[in-house]
Amino acid sequence: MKVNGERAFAAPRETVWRVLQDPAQMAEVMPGVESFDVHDDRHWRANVAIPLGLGSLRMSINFEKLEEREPEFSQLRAKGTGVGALMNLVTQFELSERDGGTAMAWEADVRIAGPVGSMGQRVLKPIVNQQVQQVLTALDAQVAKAGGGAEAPKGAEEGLSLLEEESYSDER
Amino acid sequence: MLLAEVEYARPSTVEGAVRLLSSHAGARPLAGGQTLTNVMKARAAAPDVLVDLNDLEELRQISRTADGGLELGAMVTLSELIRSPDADARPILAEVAAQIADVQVRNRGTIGGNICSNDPTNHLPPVVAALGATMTIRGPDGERTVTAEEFFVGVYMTAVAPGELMTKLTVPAADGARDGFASIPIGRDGTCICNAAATVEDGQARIALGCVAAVPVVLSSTAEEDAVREAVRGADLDPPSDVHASDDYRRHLAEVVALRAVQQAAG
Amino acid sequence: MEPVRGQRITVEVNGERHERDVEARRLLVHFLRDDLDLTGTHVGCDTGNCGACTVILNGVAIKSCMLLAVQADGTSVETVEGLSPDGELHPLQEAFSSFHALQCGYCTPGMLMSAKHLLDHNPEPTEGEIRRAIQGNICRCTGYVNIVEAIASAAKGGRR
Amino acid sequence: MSETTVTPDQPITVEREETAPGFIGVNVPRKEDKRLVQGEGVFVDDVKRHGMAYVHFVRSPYAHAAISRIDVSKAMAREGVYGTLIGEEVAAETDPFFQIAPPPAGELKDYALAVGRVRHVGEPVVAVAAASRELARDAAELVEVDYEPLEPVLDPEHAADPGAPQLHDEAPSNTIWQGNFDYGDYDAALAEADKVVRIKRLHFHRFSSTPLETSGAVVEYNRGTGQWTIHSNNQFPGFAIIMMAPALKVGMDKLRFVSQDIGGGFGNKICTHVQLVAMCLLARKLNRAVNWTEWRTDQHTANSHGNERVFLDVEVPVKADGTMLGFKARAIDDCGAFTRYEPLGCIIWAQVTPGVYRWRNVRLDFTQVCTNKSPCGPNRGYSRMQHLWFTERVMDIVAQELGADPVEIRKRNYIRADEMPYETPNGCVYDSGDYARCLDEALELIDYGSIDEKRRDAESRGKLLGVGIGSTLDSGTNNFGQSTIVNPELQFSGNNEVATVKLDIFGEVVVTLGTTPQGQSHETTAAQVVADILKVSPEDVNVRAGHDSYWNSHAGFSGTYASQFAVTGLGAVKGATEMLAEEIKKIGSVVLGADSPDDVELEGGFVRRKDNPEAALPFMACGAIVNANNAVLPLEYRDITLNCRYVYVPPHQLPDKERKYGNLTLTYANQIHACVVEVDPETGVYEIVDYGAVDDCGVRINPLIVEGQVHGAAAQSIGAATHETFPYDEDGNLLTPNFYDYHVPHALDMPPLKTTSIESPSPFTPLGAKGMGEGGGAGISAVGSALQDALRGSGKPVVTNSSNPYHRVWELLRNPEESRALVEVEER
Repeated sequence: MKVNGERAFAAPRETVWRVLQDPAQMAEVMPGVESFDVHDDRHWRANVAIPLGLGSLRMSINFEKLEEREPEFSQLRAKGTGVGALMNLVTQFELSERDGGTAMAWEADVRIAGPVGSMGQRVLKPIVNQQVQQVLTALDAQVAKAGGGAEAPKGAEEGLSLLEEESYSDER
Repeated sequence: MLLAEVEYARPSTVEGAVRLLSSHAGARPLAGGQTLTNVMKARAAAPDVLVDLNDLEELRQISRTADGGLELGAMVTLSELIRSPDADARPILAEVAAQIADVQVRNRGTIGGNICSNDPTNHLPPVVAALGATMTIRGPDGERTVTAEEFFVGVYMTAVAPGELMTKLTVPAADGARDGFASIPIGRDGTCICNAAATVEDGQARIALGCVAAVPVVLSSTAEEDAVREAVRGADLDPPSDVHASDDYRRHLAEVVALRAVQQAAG
Repeated sequence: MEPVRGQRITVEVNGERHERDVEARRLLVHFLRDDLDLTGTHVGCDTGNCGACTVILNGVAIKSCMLLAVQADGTSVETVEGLSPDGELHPLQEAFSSFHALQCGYCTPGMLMSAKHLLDHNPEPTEGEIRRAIQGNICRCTGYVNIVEAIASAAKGGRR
Repeated sequence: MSETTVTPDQPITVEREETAPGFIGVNVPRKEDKRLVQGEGVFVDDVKRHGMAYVHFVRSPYAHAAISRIDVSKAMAREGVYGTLIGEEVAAETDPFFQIAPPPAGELKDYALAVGRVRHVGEPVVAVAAASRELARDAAELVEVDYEPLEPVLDPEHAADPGAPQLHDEAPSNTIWQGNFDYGDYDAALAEADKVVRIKRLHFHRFSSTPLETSGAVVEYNRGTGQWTIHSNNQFPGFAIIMMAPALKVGMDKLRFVSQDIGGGFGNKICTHVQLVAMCLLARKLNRAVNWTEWRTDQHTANSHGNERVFLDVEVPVKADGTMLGFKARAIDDCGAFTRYEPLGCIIWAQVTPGVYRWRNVRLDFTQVCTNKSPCGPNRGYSRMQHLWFTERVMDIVAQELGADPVEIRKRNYIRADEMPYETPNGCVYDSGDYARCLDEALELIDYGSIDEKRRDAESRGKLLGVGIGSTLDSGTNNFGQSTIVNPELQFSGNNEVATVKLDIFGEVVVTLGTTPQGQSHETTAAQVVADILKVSPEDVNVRAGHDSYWNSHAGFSGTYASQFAVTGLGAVKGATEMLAEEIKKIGSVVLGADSPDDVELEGGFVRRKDNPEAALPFMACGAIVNANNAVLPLEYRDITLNCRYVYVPPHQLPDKERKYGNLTLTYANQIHACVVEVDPETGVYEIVDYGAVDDCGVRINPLIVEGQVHGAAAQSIGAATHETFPYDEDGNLLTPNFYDYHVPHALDMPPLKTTSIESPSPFTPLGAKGMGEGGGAGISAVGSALQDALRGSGKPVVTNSSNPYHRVWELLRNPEESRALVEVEER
């Protein structure tokens, strides 16, 4: 499932870049982080309990920085394994300076498998959207903390959209 | 099919239930269990403690409010609601409850469970949203009452925070308002592909769409066909695609069921 | 009171009192099948859809795969084994056989319990009411035609 | 109330006269029912053994991945865990399963557990055995498996593309089998045609009959004798033993297959030999009985699915009068990740090459590919269903494009009753049948006469009404020689089934069968056949329940599959019973002092002299004499055992491998279905408002049981046509892994099913009966046909898919041109 969006921050690009590149600060942004340890500047690991209402989904997630071009582009892979689910996520963002602040064009390709998948897409897609929203909102706060207030979180809803639909083998 | 290890308690008072829920991280209320048990079978969720609400007689009451509205305890089963003479205060509730799943599930499944699980395909969330009903939540710091807009937070997520539980549903008196519900289920009375509830009063419609987002989408419009269609189109829905419907199809169905719900209400 | 991982429960099944220690996570259907060896109650799915595990709990038809055994503590349960205690077939069982309402027989116990629950509350159901009453019971063999006829016949005391 | 024309007005009672029983054709109540309605059947998961271990499979979450590491230590450390089994052990202790395909694909390695690589979501990777079901699953979650994901192959139409990922090194281009079938003279037919109708693509979807009882087993190993007892619900032990014994490197007699009651099979329980081998290895390794319960989600994700098949570049030469001369097409069949019963499907379809039509010129290029999806296997209507659906789609599309009446054009092209037995262009022989008459009966059932009235009435309610017709040829009693057409090296041909009938010391008649019924009432129908020959009542005939390969009634092809019991099973019962009757007469003639066995007859449990009915000997006495008092017998009669075994072998011959020509099966039961749908044009939501099914399976041993099969098969095809489908997402995850999203018809979904039947006895079978039960495919065609008819006023969309859920119907309504673009008519 691919998700993408645009987001505006009332903060200089360097500030946003620092937040996005600092594992410790990203830990603040991710939902349900219980522990977090950095192996090196390209690899880190988080144990999370993603709150799903009916009970939280425990996962241990390995992050790997795939590519970065300071201060505008970065790509990251996250592989999560847990009892209920497996997650593979590749996400990237592009920062550009826009009217005094920073614009972030981002996209993510999320793939979820395992028992949680057997509950059906009708719940998976909304859940992914939901988590993305929370990350973005938290990111606003984090950027604000790092200096420069964040814009109203409505920026999130604006850009959020599904890039492509599932292609069913019998749908063609 | 096999649950992970879990602890279990069946308190006999709401206070006891709240105490258990708030004193154990990872505790979940167990109502009818018609959703939670299945999610636990898949081990897609594994609560540490189940607090069984089935002994809480206080939550099984059905009563009329002074102004002719309806108060339904969260643990009232769908079958009890369907049979209750008091339910004719807002007949749509029983009418919709009778369309949920099957006899066995309705015998066990509860109003609170259906509302709190908030699976996007559930029947009751859009109904309570359209009727302007309120949910009462009890927690360690006492009781609060919230509207549907505040109550539904996301898929399987509501304003009921860890340590809290929903105790009752309060439905305002009709006062000349009339209600409708329409759905496109898979087969006859199967899971909803798309559904909508509507309340119409003096030509003004309040519509709540189900299955098209993480929470019911509430719209207002006049009861005329064009207005309703316009309102749904104006909502910029971004519904999920699944094996039963593409996002386009759901977007189209949302318009259809919204209109049908309004037309039923407008009678 | 503190939460427990398991407890001793007492359940009356088909008139007989059973006491067992069970884990909190054990489903009623596994309690009946594995702990009490009442294997007439079947499992056909893992999502509460198929109804093969239908039993009557305190007079109400439920799916025993969506109830923990500990929740059944102190209740009275009727299973298919209880329909013909003295070996004398229940009118529904007779009708199912007469009308060829079963083929593989795997859904039959759950189907019978749903039908019994219906007739206990509505002795003269219409075809529509019968179909609604067994909507939660999946049969892959019969297309339901003869099942509906059998239940209607049993309601009329074995006549068509 | 659903109407049925066969069910009598009174509850069934055995109608019989004292003198002439005549139980064949009577609705005798089922012997199986008493135990089943009381919950006293014994299904596999009801079997328990002391100290039994419960097994849970760790399954692949990936469609395609390399396994880089497996660590079971944490699981082993869990209290209550007895042991585990991983792919490396399986590869060391067993040989890969025998492959039906010829090389190169025939070289592919299929083991009981994934070895080094997983090829579909849900593929078993590790088996964990523990003291309880819950513990086994807990421990399974502690098993660590590292995967390196590989790109999956999901689209059969591009599986063979250059550069596509490869599932099996041994199967280049992911191609399992390819063959050209060329019958008659297609080029001449094309030249002779007045019109040519072309259809770019027709798609038959994946689904399965999803028996309510999932698969399972309880396996015991006897160290002393080195033999396994396998309590399972496998429905084709003959095949399973042939697959398992070589894999386990033991003789066939080391594998004892036992089953009593089976909760539906529909073909889906033929290919469980894979998991059964894992159970055998665990039982031996742990030296204790092991239980495997497959849960619903496992069943959907990793049990056998029905084959998905695409028909491309279809070409149909038609004469001006609507006569179709044949067809040309390219078929691509998707068998999933492994070939467990495949590529037999690549030839099985050819049993019904022209369908019910007089099509003499056929050219089909058939390719089977593998993909990273659940392996396919037989599913009610196996391989013929896909092809018959294709023939009916062709018929309706041609009818619509030429503006012909769908009833008239069918009758013009149907094979006629007076042409029976009819030899098809590929050498198959349709034994009997009257398709036109069946169609008339079917149309009668749905009151076709007043259909225009109904159409107008529907319109007045804003609905679009459509009528559809479908057909099935339920070919039965396979000639396994057809396997040599897919692989000339194979040494299989013919078919067989066995039964024993004996008269015991106290006079009981005891019957054992080689079959593994899953609801087909074999105990009852076998008793009817025996009763008629021995002149007793079916209640007096004790038919052993279930199957035991250690009984003397197990033959190479024993099992219950492919519509054949009424021919092979009952043929064996008839043969054995006639042998027994002769022996009883011999004893009787001696004891009663008659000159020869011809002077005595059987009657009401006695053998008596024809010339003096007073002189009679009860069966009990016969049993006692032979079993316990045989010195009284003259020496020449001492070879009488009153324990008769008969193997029925159908009159099959070897097919011509090169020409792919010959009689591939013995009988052809047929069904014609007609249905009426009402479509809501605003949503595409539709309802089947009327449904008629006509069955002709020759002589019906027990009409009520036959009718039950017709009901069930129709219900399954209605489910398949509407909501039942196994679609995958772009990562290879099954989107309908359980009954949440895989919606099977429930009681409110089913239309009233009206059924009737005609009887065209088979000239080729012992009882004039034909195998039946797989006739449901007709419904998939009928529903699609009705939808196309209903939508014709909305831009004439063409139904090109066998799966038509609401959203697809809505797409057809919204964009008819998209489907119309797939069809063109060339005027000559």
